Amino acid sequence: MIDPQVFQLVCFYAFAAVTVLAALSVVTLRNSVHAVLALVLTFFSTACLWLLAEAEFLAIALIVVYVGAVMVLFLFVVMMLDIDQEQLREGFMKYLPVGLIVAVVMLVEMLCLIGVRAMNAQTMGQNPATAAGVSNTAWLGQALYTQYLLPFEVAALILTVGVVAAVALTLRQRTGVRHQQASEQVAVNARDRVRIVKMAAERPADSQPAPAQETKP
Amino acid sequence: MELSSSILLTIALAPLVGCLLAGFLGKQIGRVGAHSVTILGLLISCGLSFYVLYQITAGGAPVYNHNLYTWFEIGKYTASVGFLIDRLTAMMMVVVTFVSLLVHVYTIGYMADDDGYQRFFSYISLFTFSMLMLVMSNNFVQLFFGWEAVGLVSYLLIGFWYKRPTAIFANLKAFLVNRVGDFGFLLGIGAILYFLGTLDYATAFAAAPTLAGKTLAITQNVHWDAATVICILLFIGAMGKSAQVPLHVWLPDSMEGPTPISALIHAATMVTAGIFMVARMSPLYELSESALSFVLVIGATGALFTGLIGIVQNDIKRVVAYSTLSQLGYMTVALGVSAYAGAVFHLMTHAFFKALLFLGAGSVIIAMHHEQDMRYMGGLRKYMPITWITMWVGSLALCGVPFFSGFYSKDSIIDAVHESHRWGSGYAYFCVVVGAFVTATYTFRQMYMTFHGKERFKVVEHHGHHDAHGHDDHHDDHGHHEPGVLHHAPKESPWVVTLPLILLAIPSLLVGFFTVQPMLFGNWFGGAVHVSEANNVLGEIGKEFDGSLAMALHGFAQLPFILVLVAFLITTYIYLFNPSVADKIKTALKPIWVILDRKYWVDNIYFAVFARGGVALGRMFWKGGDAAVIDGVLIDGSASTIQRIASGVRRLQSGYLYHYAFAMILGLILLMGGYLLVRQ
Amino acid sequence: MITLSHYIVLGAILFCISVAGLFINRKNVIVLLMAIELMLLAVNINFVAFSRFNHDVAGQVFVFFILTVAAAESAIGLAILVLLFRNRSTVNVAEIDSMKG
Amino acid sequence: MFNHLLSLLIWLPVAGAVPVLLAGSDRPNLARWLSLLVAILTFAVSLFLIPQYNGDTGGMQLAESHVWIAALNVHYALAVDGISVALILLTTFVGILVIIGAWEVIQDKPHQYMAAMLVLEGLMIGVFCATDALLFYVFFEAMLIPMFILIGIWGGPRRVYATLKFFIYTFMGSIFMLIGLIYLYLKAGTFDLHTLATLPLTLQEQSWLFFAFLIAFAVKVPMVPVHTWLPDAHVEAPTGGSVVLAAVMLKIGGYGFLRFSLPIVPDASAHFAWLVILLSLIAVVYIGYVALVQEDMKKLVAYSSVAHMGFVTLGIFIAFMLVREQGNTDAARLGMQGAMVQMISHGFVSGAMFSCIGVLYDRMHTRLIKDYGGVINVMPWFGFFYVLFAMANCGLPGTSGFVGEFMVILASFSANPWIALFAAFTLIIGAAYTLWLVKRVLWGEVTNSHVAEMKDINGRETLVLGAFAALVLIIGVWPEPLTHLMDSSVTQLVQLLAIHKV
Amino acid sequence: MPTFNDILIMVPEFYLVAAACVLLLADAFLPANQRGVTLHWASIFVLIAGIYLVVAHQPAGTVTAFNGMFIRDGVAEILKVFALLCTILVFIYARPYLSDRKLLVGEFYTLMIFAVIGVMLLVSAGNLIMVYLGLELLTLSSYALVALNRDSKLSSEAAIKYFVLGALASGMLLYGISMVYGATGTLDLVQLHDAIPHSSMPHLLVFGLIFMIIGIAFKLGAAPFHMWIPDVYQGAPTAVTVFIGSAPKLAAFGMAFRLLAIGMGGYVQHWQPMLAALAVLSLAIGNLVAIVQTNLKRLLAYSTISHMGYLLLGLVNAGPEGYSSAMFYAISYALMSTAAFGVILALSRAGFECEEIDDFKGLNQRSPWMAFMMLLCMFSLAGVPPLFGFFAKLLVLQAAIHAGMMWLAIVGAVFAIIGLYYYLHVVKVMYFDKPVEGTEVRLQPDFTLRIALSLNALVLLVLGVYWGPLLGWCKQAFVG
Repeated sequence: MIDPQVFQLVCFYAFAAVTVLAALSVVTLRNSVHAVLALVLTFFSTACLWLLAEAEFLAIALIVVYVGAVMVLFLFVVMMLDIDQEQLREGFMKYLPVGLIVAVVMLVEMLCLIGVRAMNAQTMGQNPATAAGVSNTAWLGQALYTQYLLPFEVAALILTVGVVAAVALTLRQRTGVRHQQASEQVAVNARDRVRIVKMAAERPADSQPAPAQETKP
Repeated sequence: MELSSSILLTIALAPLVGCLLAGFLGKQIGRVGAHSVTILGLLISCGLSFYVLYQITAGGAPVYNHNLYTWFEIGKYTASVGFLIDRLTAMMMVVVTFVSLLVHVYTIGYMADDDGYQRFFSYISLFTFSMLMLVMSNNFVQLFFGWEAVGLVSYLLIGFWYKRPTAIFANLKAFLVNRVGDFGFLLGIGAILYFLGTLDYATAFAAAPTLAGKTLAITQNVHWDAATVICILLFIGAMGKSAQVPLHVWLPDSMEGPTPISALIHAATMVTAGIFMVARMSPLYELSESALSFVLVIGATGALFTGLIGIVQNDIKRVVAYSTLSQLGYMTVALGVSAYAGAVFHLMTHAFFKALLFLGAGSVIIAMHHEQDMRYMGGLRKYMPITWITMWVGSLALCGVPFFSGFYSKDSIIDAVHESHRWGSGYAYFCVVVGAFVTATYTFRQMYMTFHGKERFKVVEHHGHHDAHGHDDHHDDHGHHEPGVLHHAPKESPWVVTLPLILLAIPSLLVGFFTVQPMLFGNWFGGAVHVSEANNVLGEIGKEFDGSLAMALHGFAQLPFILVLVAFLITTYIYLFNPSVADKIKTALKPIWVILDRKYWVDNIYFAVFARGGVALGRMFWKGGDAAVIDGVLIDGSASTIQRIASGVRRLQSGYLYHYAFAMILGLILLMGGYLLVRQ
Repeated sequence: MITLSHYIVLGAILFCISVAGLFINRKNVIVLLMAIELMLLAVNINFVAFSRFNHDVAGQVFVFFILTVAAAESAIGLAILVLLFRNRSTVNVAEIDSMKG
Repeated sequence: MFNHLLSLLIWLPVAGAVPVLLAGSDRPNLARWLSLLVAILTFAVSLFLIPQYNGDTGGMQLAESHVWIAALNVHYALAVDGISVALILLTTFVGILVIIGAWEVIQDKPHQYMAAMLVLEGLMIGVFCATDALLFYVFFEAMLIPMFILIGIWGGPRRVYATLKFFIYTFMGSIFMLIGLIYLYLKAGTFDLHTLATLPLTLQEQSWLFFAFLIAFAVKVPMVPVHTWLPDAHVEAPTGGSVVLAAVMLKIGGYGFLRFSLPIVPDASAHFAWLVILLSLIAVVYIGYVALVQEDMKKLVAYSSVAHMGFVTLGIFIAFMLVREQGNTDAARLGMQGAMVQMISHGFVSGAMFSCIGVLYDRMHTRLIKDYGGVINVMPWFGFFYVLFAMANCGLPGTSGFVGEFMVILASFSANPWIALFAAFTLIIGAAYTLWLVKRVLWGEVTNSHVAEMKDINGRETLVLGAFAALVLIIGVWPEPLTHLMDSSVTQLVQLLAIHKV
Repeated sequence: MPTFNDILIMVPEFYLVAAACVLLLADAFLPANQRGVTLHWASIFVLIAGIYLVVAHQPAGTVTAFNGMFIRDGVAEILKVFALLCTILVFIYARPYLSDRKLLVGEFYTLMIFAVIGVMLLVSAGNLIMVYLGLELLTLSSYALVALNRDSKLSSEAAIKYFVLGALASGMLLYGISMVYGATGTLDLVQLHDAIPHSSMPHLLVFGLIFMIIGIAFKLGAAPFHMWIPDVYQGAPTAVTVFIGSAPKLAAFGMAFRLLAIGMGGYVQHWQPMLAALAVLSLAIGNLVAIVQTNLKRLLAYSTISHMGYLLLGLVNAGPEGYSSAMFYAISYALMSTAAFGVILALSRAGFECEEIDDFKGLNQRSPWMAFMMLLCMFSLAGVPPLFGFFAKLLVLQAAIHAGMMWLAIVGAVFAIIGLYYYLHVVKVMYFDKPVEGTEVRLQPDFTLRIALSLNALVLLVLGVYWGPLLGWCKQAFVG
């Protein structure tokens, strides 16, 4: 029987390794589509790590929201933009050493500062959600809708801004393309649309017919 | 009877009023108006001066010493404007106004054709005012005012013909050399204020004995005697004004000015201001043997060596100018042996005969159509007898021929030097005695070359054209025409010129005879001049004095007169009978002649060192200091360094996103690294 | 046994990878955007770990918000990217340097 | 009115600038007359200072004080002593003359020129009145703006270089003073100069502050070696700008020493007096030589200004030697008075010299000495004034230029004969550069046809030069009223010198 | 649970959110010919009313809402007032510029208002989450605004640079927050402050602090986290640049204050030297590189960097005096930069961006009033009395000296001299140079713009003389 803790550790290392490798691929792969897919893999494996930490809601949310929406958006854009993939990676190797040095220096500094050794002693202990007698989702939800109500609303605002911004930046009103114009439709008046013209039942021989008034703006 | 200050003010201000009227309203009042107002002013001034002299000497008026108004008053230091009228002052006032008056009159003739007629009168009246302020002052500030003001007028008058390059060079030179003297003078005043705490004569003289033992720290270890410092500094001022070696160089050049000026300023009055000042300061000078020795040596050197230059001069005015330098040396020598009265006495007689000589020379110059070179003269005596005779009177006075006024003053000085035991008096005695010979030599040479012998000029009649044109701008074309060629025969000058000559000839002849007794030996100056008992050489001579007549008769047997006689014989032989000898001597003594002709190269050295050197130094400071170091390196240098750094830093902003990100990450790494470093 | 340090070190490694990715990548803007996502992921891992190990809900709440904001941010980022591509026909980072100095 | 006399003096010209500006470039004559009116009014108001200020008691009088910034305890505090009164009178007087002087000369945007002048005048008066250090600083700096514009718009060909140099130099100097003032404020909790004067400070603190003040005022005076902005600024400035610059603005440096260095850091000032004295003497000698070889008239006069201002700093700082080493307060007063008189006199003399050069420049449009020669032939009246001011410039007795230098040299002899020796050297070198200038410009034959065509000064120019001449002579002949006006204030300053703070 | 009182405290924010939504809808449904005018005036009105609400119902002292998420205190109030004020000015200045370029779209107004809401939330944040969200609300809106001119190459380049770097910065900020959270277990700023002394992992805290400082420095634009500033200022439409230069700087100060003074107040000894280093670097880089600029917007961008250096001088004081002086500085800078960019906007017209320094040649001859306005701005930015900018500098220098950092004040002084040069250069170009032929200036005829701009510039003079009340207000905010 494998000690569950050892199993967890093995799983952690496995997923962590996948995460790191996938993350490395994200920044090194030549093909953007591949990079996006590697990122997806990173998210997946991270989600698994979060599951190990019993943060189930966030793990699922990561996959649903991130992989399901954001990454798809990325893929969409990558494919939409017709990018010459080969040319984009030229000279990559030239900067790799610098990048490595900087990354390693930074990592060392960060780890020094974080003081990893002190954290070695800290184990997970009991799941706080379980301790509270609820599921992780409920535990999170309760906090979110009480304590963090204001941020929650603000997040909504941010999403609105995202929408407005994205629309403002990318929506093209191409002339010649027929599409709805809500404001004009609302603002329109029956009188502007139709004009009732009285006319004689018969066409007089010496006069042209009155031109029909088309008021489509 | 106390002198009234309104009289004194009138004396001083009358010429100033004349000056202002002639100067500012010159156009309106015209030529006649200009000379009328100025001469009127001078007449008033001169008349009142005689009155004051009379009051002081015979009228029993006490010494006048009052302040008119306060110039500044700061703590215990006050400076005022006021007058001190004692016998010395009164005598000077008379000399100044009298000579000035005559010069005014003379000018009417001399400047008759000049465009700057009114301006000229304005200047000389201004000069008279300034000179009166100088001599009448009762304090050092006013003295310095007058001192510099006469310098200003001298500057203006030397450069009167401002179109002449030589004139405007000479006036600049004169002013600057005078300023060197004033530099010392001002420091001297500073020293007086420091040691005596006052700028007032009377207070300062009263406090003078306290100077004894006081010293001035020049460096940590060197301390100079206070009185010596004061006196030498003051005397440096006198050296400038009275053209003592080595500050004598401006005086010969000042002959660029119109001749009346040479007579008034550069012979009779202004240049003697230094002598007057030292005499005035006699209570201070008496305190310092060293200073007086200094004065003595300087004066003696000037008396001999400047006179020597006079021998080789060909310009009639320059001869007189060098003679002035020499005579100023005599006066200074007199000061140096504490014979202040002798100096002032010589000052007075010299004022008369030297003014006479200058005006006479001017008269000759008029006759020669502004030709000043004696080599183109000769035989003028028959054309201009009055000038000839009066000039001879002046010349004999200058040479110190007995009975003439110059004899009494000059011989007394030589005697005084002989009597003195001051350090340097031996050298001085040698100088003044040889100087007598030299004086006679150049004087007779000048007289012979001018009035006697063959006519060395040609008269080429130029009718019509000349009258219409030549006279109008005669001083302009001076030097342009062929030397020695005259358009008219020389003729005697008009009365306005000759009258002053005659009026000056009289005192030149007589004044010494009548005044030598009181002025030199009779303690005529009273308290105005202070001589300590030990130094009283004149008193020693006075013991043997038994009347002017006896003195003159005795003079014939003295060494100076013998030297004069020798000089007379030599020059008579050379210039009257055998002119070629002059050239032979010249060739034989070529090196000496060159030295004298070049005036010992003093001018050249000064010009090279101070003028060119100053300009070179200035250029070095400017280009090297201001432009190169301060502006170039410090200002523009730092500006361009900043600019260069900025251009460099600017390149960091490469436009590339990854560089921007890199910068942020670098910042992060540095902040972390910095913290890690500090923590450990 | 999984300790806090495991997660934190993983977060740090991811952070460094994303940082390195930001500037060794000189051609493709899209990769930059992805590197940023990686960085946020690193942050999220930290938060989740701290939340779990400190028994505090705030960290996970924060992750929730970060996910939300990141979504909006990606939308805007991609929109800008599209604009950029439209205007310049390239997403090459090395060519986006019309403003410098 | 008398309660707010100083405020009125400051703000009258500043406010007067507004209608002048509004007159616009379309109505230049209106702008000219308006500005003249304002300037004359200001002068008239400033004349009230003479009866209002009690010269016998001294001290700061006519004080006004209102809280300005309560949070920093900054006050709008004004007051004057005798020195300020003299300088204010100088300012208002020169103010009129520059406006008259610019009458026809400034054709381009005269309304802006006049307005800038008036604002400048008001601010300069403010500097002389302020008794709050921050208020002083504000006026001190704000002054730069109109001057910057004056030189920059109406200046010569290198005006931009010159005006930038002027501004940056001065700013550089004053910013360190600002730091010093902040430091003082933090110690004392106020910017009030009187309080600062009584603030105890260690010698080390004083030394730092001394150098902060020194750099600010040394630039303004200007002292060697931070003087090089002045020749450039003068050469390029329009005549009026040069006149104001030389006549008033430089004085603010000297004034600053009196108001800041002396009372606030007396011990450091005494400690470093040798340095200032040395720099002053270098200014006299070194700058004298530099002036000698200038080819541009304005530059020459500018350098001579530096040399003359050397006497101001010399006079102020020998007072320390005299008081502290010899206890000779009378000589110290003499030196300080000399410095003050020199400030006033230099205001007139240099203003007049620049006006003269302006007269020539307006006719020939060149300031190079070699382009002139024989000017006296065609402009005799101008020549009269020129020689007069030249003589004043080289310190001829009877002109104002003499009085200050005389006093300072006398006082410095009491301090140390060597100082006097170098100071008195100005007599020679000053005369040399001034009269050589006169020789080359005025005397001689007419050198070229341009000179031959020059017209003598007109009525307006005569008025300006005549006014300068009158004051130059009056002060030269009778300086006592001026010294009396400042005497009690100078005495009090000298008493301050004797007080040791450490 | 939140109560009505919580909502009452947040009335201005809620009101603005509601108004923004209304405007958003109005934009969609108003007829095209009325849209521009209506939105313009409506937005201005909304903001004016916002100011009223901020000022009117200011409770005494500090109150919090939503479990400490939101703090309403004097600091927040002042910053909000001036942020709103600046935004109003931006609206007025921007309109002719945008309508000339067919950019006057409803999104501009809504995004701006959202950004201002972000500012307001940020400066009122009582929790690290709120800091993050407020910041993101502001920056996301800003990204979009920078890219508003969709057809401009520069605009999109600026936007992508801004976006990438901004995201990087907020990533770092988050990383720091996560560390601080890990070390203390709380996100609430006040609790954080209390927890710091008891933290078992002080290094982790400092580590987090460093990352948070980077976030702040980026937002301020302090070197070396300034790289985005020049490009964004230049590339963004000037109407947006003027916004970015004003209200977000106030927000950045607010954020710095909340994070450093309130949250990390116990670690002053750690963040003080870091800020000092950033200040020196900002002063140096900002002032030096500005000298060599030819584009006025870029020049002002570098000048921003240097000004942020001065602002940091105030912050290093780390006391009420320092905070108030830094806030004063932020306000003064916001007003000055609004006015300076306002002049650029007023002089730009269709097809002509008046943004090169050479475009200002001889401005005094063509439009003396505008030149005078710009002159006031430049001298104020340079810190010449009696203009507003001088007193701001005075206060921060004083704060630095009071903190015992005389050396820092001297560095500030030295760079003020260098900075002076390029401000004077602008004045020189306007006043001393001859106008280039054929480039006559046509001023935007918009009346409100002229009035507002004149007031804005003159206020620099007025506040330069009468700045006591404002300083008093700022000081009041930090008392207690």
